[in-house]
This record gives sequence, structure tokens and C-alpha cells, in this order.
Amino acid sequence: MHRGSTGGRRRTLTRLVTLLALIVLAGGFLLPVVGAQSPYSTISPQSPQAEDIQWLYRLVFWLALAVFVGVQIAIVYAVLRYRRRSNDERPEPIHGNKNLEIIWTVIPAIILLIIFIPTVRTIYAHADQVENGNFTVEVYAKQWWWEIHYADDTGEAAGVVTANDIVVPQGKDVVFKLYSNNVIHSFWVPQLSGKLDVMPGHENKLPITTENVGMYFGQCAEYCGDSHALMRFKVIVQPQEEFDAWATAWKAGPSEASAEFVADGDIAKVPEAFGLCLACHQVEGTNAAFAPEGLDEEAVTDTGDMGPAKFAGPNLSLMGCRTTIGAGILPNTPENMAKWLEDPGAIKPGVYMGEVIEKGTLNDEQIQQLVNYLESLKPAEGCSEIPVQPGVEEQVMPSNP
Amino acid sequence: MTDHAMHAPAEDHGQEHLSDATYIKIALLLVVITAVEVAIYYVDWFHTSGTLVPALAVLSLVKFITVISYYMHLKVDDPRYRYIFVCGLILAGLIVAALAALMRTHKIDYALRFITGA
Amino acid sequence: MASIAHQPQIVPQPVTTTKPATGIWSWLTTIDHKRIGLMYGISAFFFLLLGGFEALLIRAQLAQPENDLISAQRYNELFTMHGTTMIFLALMPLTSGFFNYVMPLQIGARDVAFPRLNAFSLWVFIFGAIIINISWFFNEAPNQGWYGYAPLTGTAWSPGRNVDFWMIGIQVLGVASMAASFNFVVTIFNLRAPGMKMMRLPIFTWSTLIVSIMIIFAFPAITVALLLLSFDRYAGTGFYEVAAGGDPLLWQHLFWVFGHPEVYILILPAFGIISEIIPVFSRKPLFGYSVMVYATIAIAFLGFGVWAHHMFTVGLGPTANAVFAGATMLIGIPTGVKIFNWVGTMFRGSLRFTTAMLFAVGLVSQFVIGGLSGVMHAVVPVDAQQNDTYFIIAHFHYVLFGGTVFGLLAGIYFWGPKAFGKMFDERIGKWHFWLTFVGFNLTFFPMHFLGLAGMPRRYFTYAEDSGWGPWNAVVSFGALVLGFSFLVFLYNIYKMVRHGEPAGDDPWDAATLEWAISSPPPAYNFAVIPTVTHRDQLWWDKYGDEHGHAHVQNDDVPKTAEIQREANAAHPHVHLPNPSYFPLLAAAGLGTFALGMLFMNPAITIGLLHLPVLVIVGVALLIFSVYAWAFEPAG
Amino acid sequence: MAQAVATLEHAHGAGDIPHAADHADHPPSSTGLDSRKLLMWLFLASDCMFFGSLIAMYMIYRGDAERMFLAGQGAGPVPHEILDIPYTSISAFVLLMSSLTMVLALASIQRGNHRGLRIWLGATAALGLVFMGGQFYEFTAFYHEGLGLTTNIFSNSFFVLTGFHGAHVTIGIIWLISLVIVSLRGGLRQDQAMNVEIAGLYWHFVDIVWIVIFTLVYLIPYDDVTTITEGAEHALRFIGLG
Repeated sequence: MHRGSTGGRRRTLTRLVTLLALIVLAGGFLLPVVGAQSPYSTISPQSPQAEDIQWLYRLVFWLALAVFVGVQIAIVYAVLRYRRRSNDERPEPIHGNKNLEIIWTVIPAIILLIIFIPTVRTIYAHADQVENGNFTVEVYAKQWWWEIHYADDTGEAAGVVTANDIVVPQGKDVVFKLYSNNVIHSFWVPQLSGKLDVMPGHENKLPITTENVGMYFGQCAEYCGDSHALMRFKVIVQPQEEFDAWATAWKAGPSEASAEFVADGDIAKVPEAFGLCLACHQVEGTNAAFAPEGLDEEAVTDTGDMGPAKFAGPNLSLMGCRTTIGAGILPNTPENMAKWLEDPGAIKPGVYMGEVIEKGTLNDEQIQQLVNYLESLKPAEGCSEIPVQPGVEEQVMPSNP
Repeated sequence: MTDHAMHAPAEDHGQEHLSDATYIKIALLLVVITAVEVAIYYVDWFHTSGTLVPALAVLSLVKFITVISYYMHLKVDDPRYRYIFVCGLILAGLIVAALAALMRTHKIDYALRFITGA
Repeated sequence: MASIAHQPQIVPQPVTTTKPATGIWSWLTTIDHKRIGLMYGISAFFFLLLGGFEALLIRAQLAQPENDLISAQRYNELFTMHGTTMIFLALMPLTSGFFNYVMPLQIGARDVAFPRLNAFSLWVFIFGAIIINISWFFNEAPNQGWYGYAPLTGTAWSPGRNVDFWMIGIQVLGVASMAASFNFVVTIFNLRAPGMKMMRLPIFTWSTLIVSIMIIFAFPAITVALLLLSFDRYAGTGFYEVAAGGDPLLWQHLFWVFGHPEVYILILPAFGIISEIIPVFSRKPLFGYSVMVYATIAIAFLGFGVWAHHMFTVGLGPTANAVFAGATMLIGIPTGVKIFNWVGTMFRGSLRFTTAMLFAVGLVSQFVIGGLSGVMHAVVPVDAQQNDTYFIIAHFHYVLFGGTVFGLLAGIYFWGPKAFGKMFDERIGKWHFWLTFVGFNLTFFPMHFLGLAGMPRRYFTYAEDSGWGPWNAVVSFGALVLGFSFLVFLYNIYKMVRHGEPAGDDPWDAATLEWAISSPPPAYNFAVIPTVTHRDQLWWDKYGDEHGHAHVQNDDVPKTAEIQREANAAHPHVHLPNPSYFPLLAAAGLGTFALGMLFMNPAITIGLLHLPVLVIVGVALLIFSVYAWAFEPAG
Repeated sequence: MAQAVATLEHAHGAGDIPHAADHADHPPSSTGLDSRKLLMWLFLASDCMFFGSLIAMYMIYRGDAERMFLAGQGAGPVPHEILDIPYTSISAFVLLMSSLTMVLALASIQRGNHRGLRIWLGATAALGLVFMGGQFYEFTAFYHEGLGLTTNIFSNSFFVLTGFHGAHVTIGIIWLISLVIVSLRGGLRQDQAMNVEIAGLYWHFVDIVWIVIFTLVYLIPYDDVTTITEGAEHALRFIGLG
């Protein structure tokens, strides 16, 4: 083989390879950094579980980058070095090389083993944590919002039912039990843990240890129909005292502030316009307690139709303290609430509330009455402060009224 | 895959012939096994000792293998047919076992809970 | 440009014996694998453009946060149809086009083993594609995702006919894929030219064989999954309904038992294509041929044992997750071997960068990214963060676009001259490659960042404060570039068809049998069936000792290409099987039957369409055609 | 359905003889194997996956209706109340006998005995019809006892699994009758025994599927502690995967 591989050509080659390596390295450094600023960032962990994942991600990322750079350099080198110089050249027919092929079978195998061992250890570690929780939150995923029930081991909060804002005390080994009576959803708070699907007919459990006070953004990660993209939630980690106060207030029901809404007849403590809402919504401490909650197995009809269970809406107790309306899509302000009540289907495509309330169903007066009522659903001493989101520079400020 | 590409073209004349009498004997064997299968179902001992399922599994496996070996001629026919079929059979068997095992461990209790509202 | 300088320009000999029939009827009744391959290719290319158009609409909607260009419902239809179209209507049939056109030529056969069954496959594919796509005209396009997870596909959550179009369409396409695959396997086993031992098979033919076997074993699982779904939707059973005692997880298992092998069904043909191209343009035999074959077999085998890695977040339990993680990582080894062997082929070679070679090397380079992110997803806890985010979208587009599409484009540039007898414009080809390369990376690389920033898939909108806006804008711009690159490609095809230089028999100085005959090949392919004495037979013919460095022409041995030329010049009377319209009729019967079933969903009736009229007509037509076909003399 | 159609297609791909038209310069087959027979074996291997998936489904749901019954829940009759083992044993016997007649039919044509071929083919088809009649009667009886397709998860999986087996048998019967008619019209020569052999392979396959179904659906009791699935679970646990 005769090649004019002069020194000049060699130098060009070296330069190009170096350049390529630099570009690749720059890109590689970009990868773990970029995206860390989103409120849904998967790489700014705030719980031990998320930290474990981050550690594994770093390990596999750097190994992958090393392999990537190696292969790309080999390709670029071959492309530059062995370009055809003349039509007459006919390289030696090399059919293979046993040693080389063994080497590049064994090395990847070793790399994969390096990844496999900590992977399995983490899998089992997290599986064990499921069994050792000391605070159980039951999450019922609906189309398209989240219903939250507090189990017996939650102290003050046992029996509390809320939606979309999951308040939990700091320093607990929380186990989220996930249920669905409709389609598959996926429960995901990227800063706190990986996602876990909510499978109808199954009980999935996700352990999260609440280390840092803060507000963490969650969202549905498994396609679940029209408004899959509009199914957000928050996990709000508060100091134990604040959490207890919140739970007590929830049980106490509407405060004096909403006493003016004590209405006539059978339905106590809700305004007249709320009559339409009763089929689907409950408010603790009032007579509004018809709507099915949880899995609602009895609500499933013989034809397999979900019946009332399909349409049941969030429990509205302490609505005035929720951060958002419509499962995380609008900040909870009186203006947004009025907008929502006017035509929910326009804001959230396919939402069942839109089948009951269309534009014009409620007049302005009724809307105002409902807004006043809903915003009044808060403890007498006011809502507790919503903490900020740690680990993220660009703060998405919670819009707590 | 054995390679015959270099060989002179050969016609596939099918398998060596077994005699009709052999086929009838095999049928008798199959009938007897089936009868035994049904019979042991009615013997309580097999139920109580937990040997029923293994016994049935073995007996039907024998039937299965007998039919494919003799009636479908896999025993005497070109081995490559055997490779193809056994390949599919093993793959299907492994996937059935894996699916059954994977599904089983999860659903029963919760499904019951869901249905019964427990 | 058209051919290599030292290679004498070979003007195709006029073939007068069997003049190919022309006219639309001849195409509808053809059983010629080359014409069937072309029709597969052209229809699949149409669907590739359609799927690309759907992708552009998706990107238009996501270009900025809280965009309201496309409604949620429409968006959900678009992403479902984009996935379904690309997988079942574009990539699979495109590979099938290559299998059909190239494989019989590579093994020195006159046609496939069952030419009429082959035509049947094509027409069933066309009818299946039509069934899925006419849903747009009913404004009921499938909207449940290409993977159709139960129970969203149940009547309680999808009361419309959207799911029915998808369910029945895929079922029909399954028939097409299975029929074609049986045919290919038998063809490769039985119709090899004398001397073409299994370990002399061109590597692309090996891919065809393995992929066909995978289809044969993978499709029954989705057939059953879809049948159970049909019973749930049409008859009221509860296989996937928890309330009825069923379990939606069963769907996921059955679907992915098919779905994961499907990924390899899509990528292995591209691997096969570039395994032909890289050696030709490196003038060096494939490095480690037998290892490549075993690696392909290993990938195919392991591919059946890793399906649950699509289900790491459904809660299978730690043991199942750990086992499937291990199996998934194991697949990385044979895949890595393939990458290294391609690079090994290029080392010490004499590389010529035609457009085909550029796409082939592009595949090697870009697929690595998809492969490595695939290993990341095998790490179960990491997958729990990345699953169902844009990181996954980035990953599988690096596999299916950077892998499969690059490979298929390379194949079109490589075998296009064989099929059309004309050369592509290499200058435009290079523009096409670089535009594709840049557009592709601009589109899909930032999706990694979006995934890390927590953007889930299948979101028709996202909030302003999510921070995903800027990268989405970049991605959408990249998609435009990518779309433009396809316009360049279309222009290049147009230019080739209208003004391309004649290709000659062997424009690339290639090694496999298809280059020993004219471009385009005569209807009967080989005037005499060639005899094969070596792997890379034509290189042996041309350069002796498999193009040993001595450049010794081995003049004593008759050369395959010369034999073909002489035999052709002698006007061979090759008797070809007659064309038949029964495959088309049978496919039409099946299509009518399927369409009838579609409108028989008892939950949704329009007019008299729920009566089984179409079903009866379809079945009658099918039975008639099958009998007519069986008793029709073959030739 | 896909499978059924594919079967028909392949079955009647019998007329599809591509290289009959070729000159002697093309070997009929590089492996020495008959293309159509190879196709049938490939199809049967694939059909293993088809029935495998259905059987997996059955194994997963098998017993669930029974458990609901024990829990005082669920609708309709459950397996132990309704399955009639003596009756189905006769069906299984009939199908086994049809395998014998099928293989005798093949032996006949290979010897050039056309009359024997028709008699045995006819007998096979007739036994198949008896089997199908039995299945029809069984389905009807179940329906009258309150077990329809949609009654419970057991009935769902039972009817679908055995129904698809029945569909395979039906296609086989049509195929066999077609062969008898072709033979009567003199269209089946001794050297075309392959046509019968391929039909026979299909028919025997249908028989072996029934061997599995008979054991799995009818014989293995639903209230037994050790079901096959749980056996598989034990096995997996034993090798450390459970």
C-alpha cells in the first residue's frame, strides 16, 4: 500500500480530530447542565431517591460519553485518513481479526457490568423503601387531575381528601400509593423521584423521603386522553407544625368567613349556585357530600360505563388555599376562577366539567357568587405560606392569593 | 443451518413411510394416554398429593411429542423442519411462561380488592 | 461521476425476448418481485412524506409555549398517526421494498418462492394503509397513541371509531407483513443459486432472513392482542377491563412482545444495507463477516427477551425490572460489535464518499448516539426519570431516523441506479446528505435537553414557565430544515428519472450478484442462473483472490457478468409465470371484509353500515379469489 | 382473523409453483426441501406464537372467575360448575382419531391408492365435523346455563381460546373437503401427495393444540393449589427470578 501520508496531512488530521473531540466534550458538558433550570428538571434532585438516580445517571452518562468520543474519533480518523486517493488503489482485503473482535466484545461487556451492578442495587434499595414508609398518601389519578387521600399513619391528616396540591410534612419516609379507576396515568415529580405509572387494577407504591421544605412540580407522564398535557400537580413539603395546622383547618371545615353562605333548605353552608356543582364536588363540613371519591367501584355500571365515577370532580375543601385551578394549569386567582367557571371546556379540552357547564350555563352573578364562595374556603387564620422550589434558579412563583 | 446449496438438486419426497399398522398402534397409544389422563382426574389421591398437574403435564407432553414425531413425521423427516418448528415452540413456550409469571404476581389480590370493594 | 474510471462503461444489451408489459393493468397483476418492490417503495415513500408532514404539524404546534394552532384532539390524532404511519406504513414497507427488489437478485433467483403471495402482501399492505388513513376523512383519526395502551382504547374511554380504524388497520397490515415474511424466508432457504451457501449470503440477505423470521414470531403476539381488543370493543368482553376481571397490563405485555422485536425489525434492514455499502466504497470486504451474522442473530434472539424494558415504570417489581435491565444491556454487546466492525471495514480501506457512503457512515456515527442513550434507559432508575419524556423521543429517533432512515436513504442512493438504470446527481446528493444530517441533529439532539428538563411526550401544549420554550423553538426549526432536505431529495429523484446519466451494470464496482446484470434488470433477472464460488463473487471475478492486491485478473474462470451478458445476447427464452389478478382480488376481499368489520362496531352505527353487508361481500370475494388462485395454473 | 386468512393463503399457495416454469438450469430448491412444506412448517412455528399468546392469556385469567366465586363475587357459572370432562374427553378422542385417518389418507396417496385417499380424507373431515358439532353443542349448552361470551373473565377467555381453535379446525375441514373434491375430479395425482401432506401437517397441528387445550382448560382443576401458572412461578422462584 502506498500512501502519501506527509507530515502536513498528519497535522491536519490531528487538528481535526482534536477539534472534534473538543466539540464533543463541550456538548457532553452541556448535557448534564442544560435543563437543570426547569421546574420539572430531572437533574436537580431534592430527595435521597432522586439523588440515587442522579448518581446513576452521571455514571452511565460519562461512560457513554467516553464510548461516544472513542467511536466518533475512530470514524473521523478513518474518514480522513483512508479517503480514496486514486482509482487504481485496491486495499488489502482484511476479512477480520479475531483478537480485535474479542476485545471489542469484552470491553463493552465489562462496561455494562459496571453499570448493571449499581443499577440492581438501586432497584432493590428503592423497593425496600416502599416497605419502610412512615407516612402514606393515596393518590387517585383521574382524567385529568389528582385526588389525594391521607392514610391512617398521617397523624392529623388521616382522612383528609384534597386535590392536585399534595401537602406533606418534612422529614418523612412518604409512600405514595397510586390508584386509578379509569385509564393509565403516571405520577411524576422529577425533583423528588422517577415516575411510576398509575395502573388500573394495580396498587403501585412510590417511596419519597421529604428532606427539604419546598414546592415541587409534578405532572402526568403517561398519555391519558385529551388533556393529558394539562394534568399537573405539586408536592408541597412543609414543616410538621404547618402541615398539622393545615390538616386541622381542613377538618374544621369552612371558617366564619364563609358563614354568609349558609343557605336555605337541605344544603347547608353552600351558595345556591353551588347546587349544580354538588353532583361532582364535595366540601368538608358542609352538606355537599354526594360526589364519589377514590376508586368508586360501586359507581361502575353493568355496561362497563364509569357512570358518576367518570365525572366526579375534586374535593373543594380549603379551595381558597390551593395554588392552582384545573390541575395546575391556572394560578388560583379570582379572575382565573371566574374564567374557569365561565367555560372550563375552553381552558381544558375534554374536561367533564365542560359537559355540565358550557359558556352561558352560569350567569355573571352566579359566577361571582361561586368565586366569592370558593375563594373564601380557607382557614380563619389564612393559608400557610407556600415554600419556594429549591434547586431551580428561575423560580416559578406560586400564585397563592 | 446445514447447507445443501452445493448439492445436486434433490426433490423432497417426504418422509420414509411408516406402515399403517404402526399408525394405528400409535393411535391406540394416544387413546390410552387420554384415557389415563381422564382417569387420574377422578382419583382423589392425585388431587390431594399435588401430583395431578405434573402427571397431566407429562402425559400430554408425551401425546404432543408422539403426534409431531410420527403423524407429522418430524422424527423421520428432514431435521431442518424440526429445527424450525421446535424453534417456534420453544420461543412460544418461554414467552408464555414469562408472561404468566410476570402477570400473576401482581394482579390477583388487587383485582379481588377492586372487585369486592374490600 | 457515473462510474469508476477504470471500469469500462457497459451499455446494457437490448433484451428482446421478454419485453416487459406496460400499462396500469400490468402493474396491478404483476407478480414480478422487482415491480412489487418498486410499488412497495413508492407507496411507502409517499407515507414517509405524509408521516413527515404530520411531524411538521406537531412541531408547528410545539414551536412555542401555550400555542393554540392545533386542538388537543387533533394533536393527539397527529402524534398517533405520525407513529403509526412511520412504523407500519413507511419504514416497514420501505424495507420490504428493498427485500423484494434486492434480495432475490442477491441470491441469484428469478423471483421469490411464491410470487403471487408476494403480490398479495403488497396489496394487503395498500388496503391496510388506506383503511388507517381514511379515518382522516371521517374526522375520526386514531388518537390513542401508536402503542394503544388499554384501557384508554376501551369503549368507555374511546367511544368513537378512532381506535377501530387503528385496530383493524394494523391487523390487516399484520397479514401483509406475515405473508411477505414467510415468502422471504422460504426464498432465502430454497432459491439460492448453486454455490450460494448460507455463509456466502450477502449480509443484506442475512438481514432479510433474520428480520423475516422475527416478523413471523413477533406478529402473532400483536395479532392476539388486537383480537382481544376487538372482542372488548365489539362484543363487550373484558380482557383489558379491570371491572370485568381483566387487566390492562396484559395488553402492554402482548404489545411489547411484538413491539420490541419490531424495533429490530426496523433497524436490522438498515444495518444490512450499510453492511453492503461500506465494503463497496471502502473496496474492502466486510470486516468480520461471520461475527456480523452471529451478531445479527444474537440481536434478534435477545430482542425477544427484553420487551419489559418498555414497562420499567408500570411497577413490575424489582426482580422483573432487574432481569430485563440485564437482558437489555446484553443487547448492547452485539450491537457494539456491529459498529466496531463497520469502522474496522473502513480502516485501511480506500474510501470513496458517494452519497450512499455518506449516509452509511452517517448511520454508523449517529446510531451510536441512539445506542448509548438506549443503554441509559436500561438503567431502570434512570429510565424512571427519562421514560415518556423527550429524552426517549430523542433516543428512538436517533435509532429510527439516524439509523433506519439514513440506512434506507443510503440504500436508495446505492440501488436506485440498479432499479432505474440511471445515476443520481451526486452533487445534489451531497447537499441532501448534509442538509439531512444538520436538520436531523438540530431536530433531535435538543430533545435530550428537553427530556432532561422534564418535558413529557404526547403533550399538546406546555406552560410558559416550564422553561421548555427555547429548545422547542430550535427543534421546530430543525424540523423545517429536515423537511426541506426531503424537498431536495424529491428534486434529486426527479432529476435522476428525467436526466440521470445511464448507470451501466455495475456503477459502484460492487461485489454482489445484482451488479452482474443490466440496470434495470430484465424481467427474468438472470439469463442463466449464476454459479457462486465465493462470497463477494463479482470482486472475485474482477480481481481474483477477492480483489487481492496483486490485481491479477483470473482469466481462466468465467466471469458471472460476462456469462450473463452473453446469455442475454443469445435471447434466452426464459418462461416466466403468468401475471395474476387474484392476489389483488383476494387483498380487496380482505380489505372489504376489514372495512365492513370497522363499521360494524355495535356502539357506533351510521345508516345501514352496521349491517354485515361489506363483511359478507369481502369474505365471498376472498374465498372466491383464494380458490381461483389455487386452481389457476402458475405458468 | 389474520391467522385464519394467512392459513388459507398459504394453504392455497399450493398452486403457487414459481419455478415449475423454470428451465432445468435452476435447482428446484437449494436445501432440497419442498418450498410449500417449508412454508407450512414456518407457518406452524408462527402459529405456536399465536396459540401461545392466547394460552398465556388463558393462564393469566384462568381461575380468576373461580376466585371471585369463592369470594362470593363475580357473575355466572365458573369452570368447576360447568366444564363437562367426560363429554370433552370424547371430543378429544374424536380429534385424535382424525389425526389417524389423516395420516392414513397421506399413506394412501403415497401408495397411489386414490380411493383410500378419498375415504380417509372424508373420514378426517367427518371427524372434524363431529368435533365442531361437539363444540357447537358445548357452547350452546353453556349459553343456556348462563355462561355467555361476556359473562365473566373465565367465559371471555374460554370462548376466545377454544373458539379460535375451532376456527382453525373449520378451515381445516374446508381444506380437506376441497382436497376430496379435487381428487374426485382427478386433480390429485400420486406425485402430488405433497398437497395432502401439507394439509395433514396443518390438521395434526390443530390436533396437538387441542391436546394442550384439553389438559389446560378441562383437566387441570381450578381449585387446585398448584395450577400450571403457579407451578411456573415456583419454578421461577426456584431459579431465583420469582
